[in-house]
Amino acid sequence: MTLPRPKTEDFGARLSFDRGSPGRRAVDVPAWAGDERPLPDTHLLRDSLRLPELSQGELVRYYTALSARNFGIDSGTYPLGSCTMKYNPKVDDLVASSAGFATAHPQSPAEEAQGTLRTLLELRRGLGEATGLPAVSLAPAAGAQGELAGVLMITRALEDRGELETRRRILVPDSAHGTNPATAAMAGFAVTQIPTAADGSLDRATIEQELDESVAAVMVTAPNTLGLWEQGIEDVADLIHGAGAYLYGDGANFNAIMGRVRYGDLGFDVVHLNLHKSFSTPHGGGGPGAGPVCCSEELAPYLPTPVVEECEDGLVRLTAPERSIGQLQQFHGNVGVLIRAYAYMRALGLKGLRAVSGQAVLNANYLRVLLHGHYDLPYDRPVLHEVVFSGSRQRREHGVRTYDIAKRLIDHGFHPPTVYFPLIVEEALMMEPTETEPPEAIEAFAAAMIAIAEEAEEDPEELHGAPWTAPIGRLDEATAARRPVLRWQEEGADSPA
Amino acid sequence: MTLPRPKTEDFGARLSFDRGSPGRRAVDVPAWAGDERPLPDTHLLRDSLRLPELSQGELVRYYTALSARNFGIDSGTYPLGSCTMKYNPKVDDLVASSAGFATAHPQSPAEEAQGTLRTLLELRRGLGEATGLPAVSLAPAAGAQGELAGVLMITRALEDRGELETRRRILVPDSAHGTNPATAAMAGFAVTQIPTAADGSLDRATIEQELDESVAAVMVTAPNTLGLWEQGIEDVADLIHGAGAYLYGDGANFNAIMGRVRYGDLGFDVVHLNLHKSFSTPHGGGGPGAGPVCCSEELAPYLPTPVVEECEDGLVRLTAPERSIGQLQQFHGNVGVLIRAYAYMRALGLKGLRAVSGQAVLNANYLRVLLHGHYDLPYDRPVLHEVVFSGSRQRREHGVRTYDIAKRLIDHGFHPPTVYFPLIVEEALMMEPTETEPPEAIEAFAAAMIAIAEEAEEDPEELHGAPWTAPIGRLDEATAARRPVLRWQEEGADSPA
Amino acid sequence: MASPADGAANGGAPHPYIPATEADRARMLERVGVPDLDALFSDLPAAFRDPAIDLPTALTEPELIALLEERADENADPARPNFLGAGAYRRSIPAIAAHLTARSEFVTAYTPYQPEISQGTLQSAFEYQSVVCELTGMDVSNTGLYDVASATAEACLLAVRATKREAVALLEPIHPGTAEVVRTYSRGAGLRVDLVPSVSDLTEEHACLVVQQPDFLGAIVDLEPLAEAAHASGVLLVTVADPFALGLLRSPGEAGADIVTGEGRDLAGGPGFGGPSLGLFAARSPFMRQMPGRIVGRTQELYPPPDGAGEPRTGYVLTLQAREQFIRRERATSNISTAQALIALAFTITTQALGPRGLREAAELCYQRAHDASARIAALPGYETPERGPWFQEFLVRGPVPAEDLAAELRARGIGPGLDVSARPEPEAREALLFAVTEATPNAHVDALVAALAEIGGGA
Amino acid sequence: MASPADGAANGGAPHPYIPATEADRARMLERVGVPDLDALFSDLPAAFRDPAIDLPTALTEPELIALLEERADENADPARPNFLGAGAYRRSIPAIAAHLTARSEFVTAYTPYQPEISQGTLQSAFEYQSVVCELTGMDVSNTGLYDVASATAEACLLAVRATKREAVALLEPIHPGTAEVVRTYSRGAGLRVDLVPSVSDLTEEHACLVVQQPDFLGAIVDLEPLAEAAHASGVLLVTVADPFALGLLRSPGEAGADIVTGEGRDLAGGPGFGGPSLGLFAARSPFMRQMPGRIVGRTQELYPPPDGAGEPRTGYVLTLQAREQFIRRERATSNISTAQALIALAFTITTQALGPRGLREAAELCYQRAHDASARIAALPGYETPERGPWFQEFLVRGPVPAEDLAAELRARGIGPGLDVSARPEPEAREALLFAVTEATPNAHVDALVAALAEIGGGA
Ligand SMILES: Cc1ncc(COP(=O)(O)O)c(C=O)c1O
Ligand SMILES: Cc1ncc(COP(=O)(O)O)c(C=O)c1O
Repeated sequence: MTLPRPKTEDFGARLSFDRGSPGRRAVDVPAWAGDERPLPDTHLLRDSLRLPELSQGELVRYYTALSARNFGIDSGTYPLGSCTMKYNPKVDDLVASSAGFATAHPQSPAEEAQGTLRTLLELRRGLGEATGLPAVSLAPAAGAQGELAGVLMITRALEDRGELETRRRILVPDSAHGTNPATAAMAGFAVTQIPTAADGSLDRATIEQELDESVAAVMVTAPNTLGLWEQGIEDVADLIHGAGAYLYGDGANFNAIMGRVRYGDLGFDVVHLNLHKSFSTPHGGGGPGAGPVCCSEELAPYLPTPVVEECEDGLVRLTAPERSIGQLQQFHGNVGVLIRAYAYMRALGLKGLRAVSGQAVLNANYLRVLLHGHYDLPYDRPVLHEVVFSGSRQRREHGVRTYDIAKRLIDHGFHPPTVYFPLIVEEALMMEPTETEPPEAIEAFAAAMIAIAEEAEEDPEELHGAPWTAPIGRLDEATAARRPVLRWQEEGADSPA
Repeated sequence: MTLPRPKTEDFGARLSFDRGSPGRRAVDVPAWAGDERPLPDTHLLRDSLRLPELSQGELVRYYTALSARNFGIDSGTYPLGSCTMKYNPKVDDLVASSAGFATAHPQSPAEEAQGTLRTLLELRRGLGEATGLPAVSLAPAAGAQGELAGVLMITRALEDRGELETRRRILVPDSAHGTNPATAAMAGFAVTQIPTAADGSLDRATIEQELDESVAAVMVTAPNTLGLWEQGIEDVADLIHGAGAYLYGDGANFNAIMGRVRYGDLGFDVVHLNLHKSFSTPHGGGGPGAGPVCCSEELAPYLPTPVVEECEDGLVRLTAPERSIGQLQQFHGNVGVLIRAYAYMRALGLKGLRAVSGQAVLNANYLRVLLHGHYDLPYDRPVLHEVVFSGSRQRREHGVRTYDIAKRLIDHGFHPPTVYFPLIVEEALMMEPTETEPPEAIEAFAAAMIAIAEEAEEDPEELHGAPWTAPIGRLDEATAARRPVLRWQEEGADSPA
Repeated sequence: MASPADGAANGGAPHPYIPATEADRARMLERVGVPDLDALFSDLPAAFRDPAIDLPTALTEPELIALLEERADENADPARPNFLGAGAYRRSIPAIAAHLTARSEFVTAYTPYQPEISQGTLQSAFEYQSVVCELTGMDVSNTGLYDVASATAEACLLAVRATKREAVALLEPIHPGTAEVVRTYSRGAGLRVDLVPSVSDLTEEHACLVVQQPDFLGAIVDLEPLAEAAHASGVLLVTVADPFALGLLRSPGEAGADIVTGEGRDLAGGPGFGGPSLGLFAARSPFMRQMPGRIVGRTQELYPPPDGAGEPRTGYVLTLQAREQFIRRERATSNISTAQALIALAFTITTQALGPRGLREAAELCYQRAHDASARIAALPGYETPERGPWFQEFLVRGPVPAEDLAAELRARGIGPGLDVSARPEPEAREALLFAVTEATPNAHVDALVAALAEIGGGA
Repeated sequence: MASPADGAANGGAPHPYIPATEADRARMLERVGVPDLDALFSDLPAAFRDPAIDLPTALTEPELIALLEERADENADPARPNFLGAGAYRRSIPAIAAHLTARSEFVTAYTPYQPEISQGTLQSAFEYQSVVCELTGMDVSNTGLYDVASATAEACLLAVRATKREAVALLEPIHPGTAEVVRTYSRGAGLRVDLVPSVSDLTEEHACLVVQQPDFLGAIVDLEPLAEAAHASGVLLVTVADPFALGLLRSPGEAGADIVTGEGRDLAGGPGFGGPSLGLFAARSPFMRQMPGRIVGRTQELYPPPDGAGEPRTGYVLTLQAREQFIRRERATSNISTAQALIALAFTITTQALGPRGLREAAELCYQRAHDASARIAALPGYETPERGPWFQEFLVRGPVPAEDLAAELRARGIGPGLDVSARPEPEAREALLFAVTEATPNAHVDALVAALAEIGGGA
């Protein structure tokens, strides 16, 4: 006994530009009560501007409806591997948004921003302690910019050593995040790919073989994107240093080892962290993040500007290291994110940070054993923060791809894990439950994965159409790229860009 | 090509009490670092407390999920008649929540709360101007409390006139909101119901007939719950006064006439307003509201305490009127709501308030003409802020009740109108679009209503099962009342209260 | 640029809150068949139409923000030490309470008349009822009334209905605001309100005895003997309890109370000059159908979900509505309609975030901090902190100068003193100020207070 | 009561952010088959395990709030007049921007890798791209980069790729921070960065000419002749435009720019000591597949909705990903991954709330307020406001005392002076401070500034 669902609006077809009506407005602008000065000559002025015209209530409804078409951590389990999607404490947003922080002008003299500066100083010190790399710049806006900073610091160190002309290669494992090779290239280096050994670790033999006077650095993700620790990395570090190169650490997965081992102690020269991962600042649908870069004393003079320092007069100031690679942004980085990260660090303390890594790793292993046998596990061994399964069996035996599995998970109420990454695992399903998921949620997620494995056996064809219960069905990504429509166009003028 | 929707959780069956696990917690409490003093004797102390134990992330997810199971104004058109559901400006929430307002202690000396007090004073003055009843107390927490205040003021005035013993009746039209007779009874009066005339107005003849020395007051909703103005109310006021009684105005529908006519000018003695309706403060799912009471100079000495006054020394103070009925609350009313209402009044000004009533009335009439012919219109004439249709034809001809129509509207994406009220209209559908709905939304709502009228003709049986697309299906209200379960019980102990 | 609100009224741009443009309006008027807006108001009496009304002109949003920021700054500095309590206490509210309560699906909803799309409000209200029952030891809670005082007045009216007696007794010391409101509400019903110093003043004329816990001067009341004495005369015991203190104190229900009221505001948000407030109201089950206010009940779907995927699911609805004004009209148990739902939601989230251990710990911290402050003050030469038995968070301070002067001296030093209770009859209150120190009072504020008192004492 | 974080680490209560209890953990460890948490870390080198780390102990939420409130108070009073601009301007942000941006579905989502449950982020980003294209006059926008300076550096790298030239020219006066960042980013690529005082310094070695609009000293630049001169040498024109000023000024696209960058932070929220920021980046369509950053495209469902109720619906996806690091790796157009999505959302809502007329009106109000302030200052004896042509919101002030002293005198009077630009080469900047006055500068602040300058002038 069901009437058809009334034909629903094609919500996505109508942008805010297509709503409202000419003349409506969502806010008013105060009138100018003083004398009117003449405007500049009209050839300098705009004569038209097309923007939506909606009343305030309409605009609020539109974006509220859009938010309801989004899945966030507060909506449910979001086990994207490598992305470390965990609960974002609301108090961090609260403290960061107080007027004293929010209105501080970036050009303020240090005296007028001691509250912000001292907070940044203590964050800097905490990160230096936690990584064992005491020299830190908080300037990078995200992990990739942190990487760029680190590689440019190596560039500059080599320049000072007179070896920049000769050391033109950076070794990067094939399991590395895409930002690693992209950064190396952006910094002007040639990238040599290092294969992953059968046990999921760096292929030591290839490294030894490749390490020569043309190598500037080795970039290693630690733990790596398989959720595994590079065993013996401290010896590799010696090798690398012996060859006159630097060891760069991608510390985006620092959450796995916080409080348990320190990059500096193991011989890493420079590392970036992703505070929007390990330190739980919100992702915001793609930023803002923060990617501080931490390094040894040797590389400290090259750190990006600014570095926060406590001066002899007791004031905290922003300073430019002696041989700094320079600024990365017009001002001082994503300060609001840094304040949140500081709040997170203070809410946890050392024991808390150790509890984070402990529980994150236990959760990943718990998921590993729950799914064991249901999906292929190419590197079948205990993991750290994440575990990478493969949908190869499902693909081979039932023609069900990882893509289908991911989409079907949506019907089960979960955000899918990262798929098809790392590239070295076929049909990869890379899962990171993080420490903020309760065991019940991990069990429910595993149950959904197992149910899908059964559906793949019983109704393989059917899975290709998933999801059915999302705000929208499976989307045509190929056409989007082939005939790109990248902006609103007036009705009728909807031609590709 | 669709797999069954995975069996979804029976979300409502699991309260926060049933989630989490013993020992989890969502916030920590600071430790006490000083000396520990002994606690009071244990017979004064609690030995157990059952509350949910969830981590912070779990609790956030639970209430976020609950919010997604709610429809608010920001979700779409919400045309509840008499309830005046309109866009709630976000800026009002912002200004009311600033620390200076939020932390003011209610026992503060006036000197320390001038910001709040001056705001309340200006609101009081504005409401006095707008209603033409200059004496105002902002104390009542909602409309019903405003009514109680008003009737008690009349009580006290009669007492002073020595007529309280004799004047024991209040006349209330049968179209009145339930709070009117309930209030009259709570204040100790007998209620005499006045029927509504065929044109939807007060039956003047009955009033004249009933008006005698036993009558304390007549309570009139103006405009009334049919969305109609009581024509000639100013003459009725004379009659009432002539009989020694008072005219109480239920001003909950003031939004229809703001800026166009004033209660005081027409002879109303006392009126309450619903700021959470006319002045667009949020409803919050059932409050907080604010129901200021405005009265003539004659009744001013009886106003509830406190009244905000500007004193000769320039300070604004809370005062107790001479013959006040007393306090209605421990402190001074829902101040946070009053600040929002003040912000709303200032954002609109007189012209804006006139624009509100003008557009609200146009919107109601627009809806009236759009639905004309599709549903019965018992009082077929131009209306003010709302229009009351009837589903009688659908019931008679197709067995489809207003209840079914309301539930089916949910499938169309709208909140249903008020149903089965006013009681004098059979199968009533009482609709108030308010001025913040754009014409397109009114058209879409009318189209949905018309589509349902067609469904009622074609598939009447089917409508009884609606809604199908809501977070939950039609609920069994009868069993809920017969076997009340009113609180969480430990698993297994789920017996009725 | 025209002043913003001119628009909608005079044909210019519409106000941001009102979407219809002049063109929209023209189209609509034509469809309605009237020439202009004025025509729609023709039922209003012509002689009184469009009066002159003196209201300030409209402000744009930035102007409004600036004005109200200025106003907020005219209140006392929020960071200043302040020891006022006496019915409103500073609490640590978890950040998630404000975050979740601000979700617009909660904020912008009406009373949940359509349960299928109001489960958020309804299920939260059921959570609230459950929390209130656990805290108070009662069987049934409504979804909340306006504030503690009006809730207590409603409790008296219920007791009167239930016992058919016509007087109520309030045990001193009780908050004067509560007593006042009971008087106001009793005015209509023609009840007698007796403020009694002792339970021995109860008679069989009294419908109920109202006892505040902790009492107005801060003392913890041993409720059980009071309940016994009241019940012995057929009098109901109404307890007005601070729900925060109930994290530590025995539940009134266990001690024998019949009805419990309380103020929820402090656990929901800031004092806000007193409101929005939240009146807790819970009772034993025999009074269920006599309760005022909304009550939410649990039920099931009438039909299984349409996809055939299972059994009827659980949902929540407003229930026992036959008590309420919109059905029962003049025979309703109360006239209340709109109450304080959003504040109840914040209250629920705070108590649930604290959880059973957190609420206890917070109450103990409050107790410890207050007792420590009191001891430090008592140790100052010239000061006493007269006690009336065990107490929770409020204490009396008598200093070397009269209460009024002590208060003035503290104010002159930038400290908000406790309430002046020197006019009260209790001997301990003579020349005393009533100070509140809670779990949320910063240590530095207590230090400042002690230092200021010492200084005042030294100069005396 | 144990310190909160002890719990999870030592067997007591878990931390509020970590749900698993000791019992949960025991059950999980057993299933995993290891005796304790430490066993899970056995791959880490034993010699370096569990080092001493010196971090402050954990704070509970109320302690954390208190600490950070105290810190915030150590910054300058937010209400103090402040005339710093130079890259960060105070704006009136509509209240709805913060309200909507705070919706946790937006805040707590990742980069939208799964479009079916990320339409909120994706469709908003498409709105953003559309707004940026309209404002800048460009064909294609990405979803935003880190900030204006890094976006400008990316623009230079794009120009270098597109023209295969190895030098870039920045036209003075340009923000020194922007110039610095272009240098940093050029370091790796080995590019030459020339700061040029005039367009006549362009050569055929230059990939692009970067021009700031308005320029660093506030002047409005006539872009068209610059575009013509640049194009004549095969040089691309990159314009670094203030998107707010574009409410009034001709779009760079119309004037001939090839790439436009800009800073979006000021229209998204407060200055926040500089960040989070938002780098606008838009270009003409030939550069589409050379752009850095994420781009969102419109598409359709592959299948019609399952209820058979209609045609495939419209949705949004990340597209043109073949440019990006996670596919193209070392051949990507940039290494950028996480950017500033939430800030872009706030920017979009602000610009759309203002709408076409509001943005124009706000820019005009800004212009009028700034020009009025400048005229009032110029009228003071001893003061000049040297102009370099038409200008928007920033002006130079030269006073009766050296710039440094003028700044110090203003600070002593509780006023934040404009930036000291006296060391710059432009003659107008000699001994001058650069003041910003915007639509959001309160009148009272301007009055206070004028009074203070008069006082300083009188004393000189
Ligand atoms: C291992 C790893 N490295 C680097 C990055 C790049 O960080 P970001 O996205 O903050 O630029 C990420 C995440 O995207 C990552 O997971
Ligand atoms: C006409 C009318 N009168 C009185 C009331 C009672 O107001 P409140 O709900 O604020 O108590 C209402 C609304 O519920 C109403 O619509």
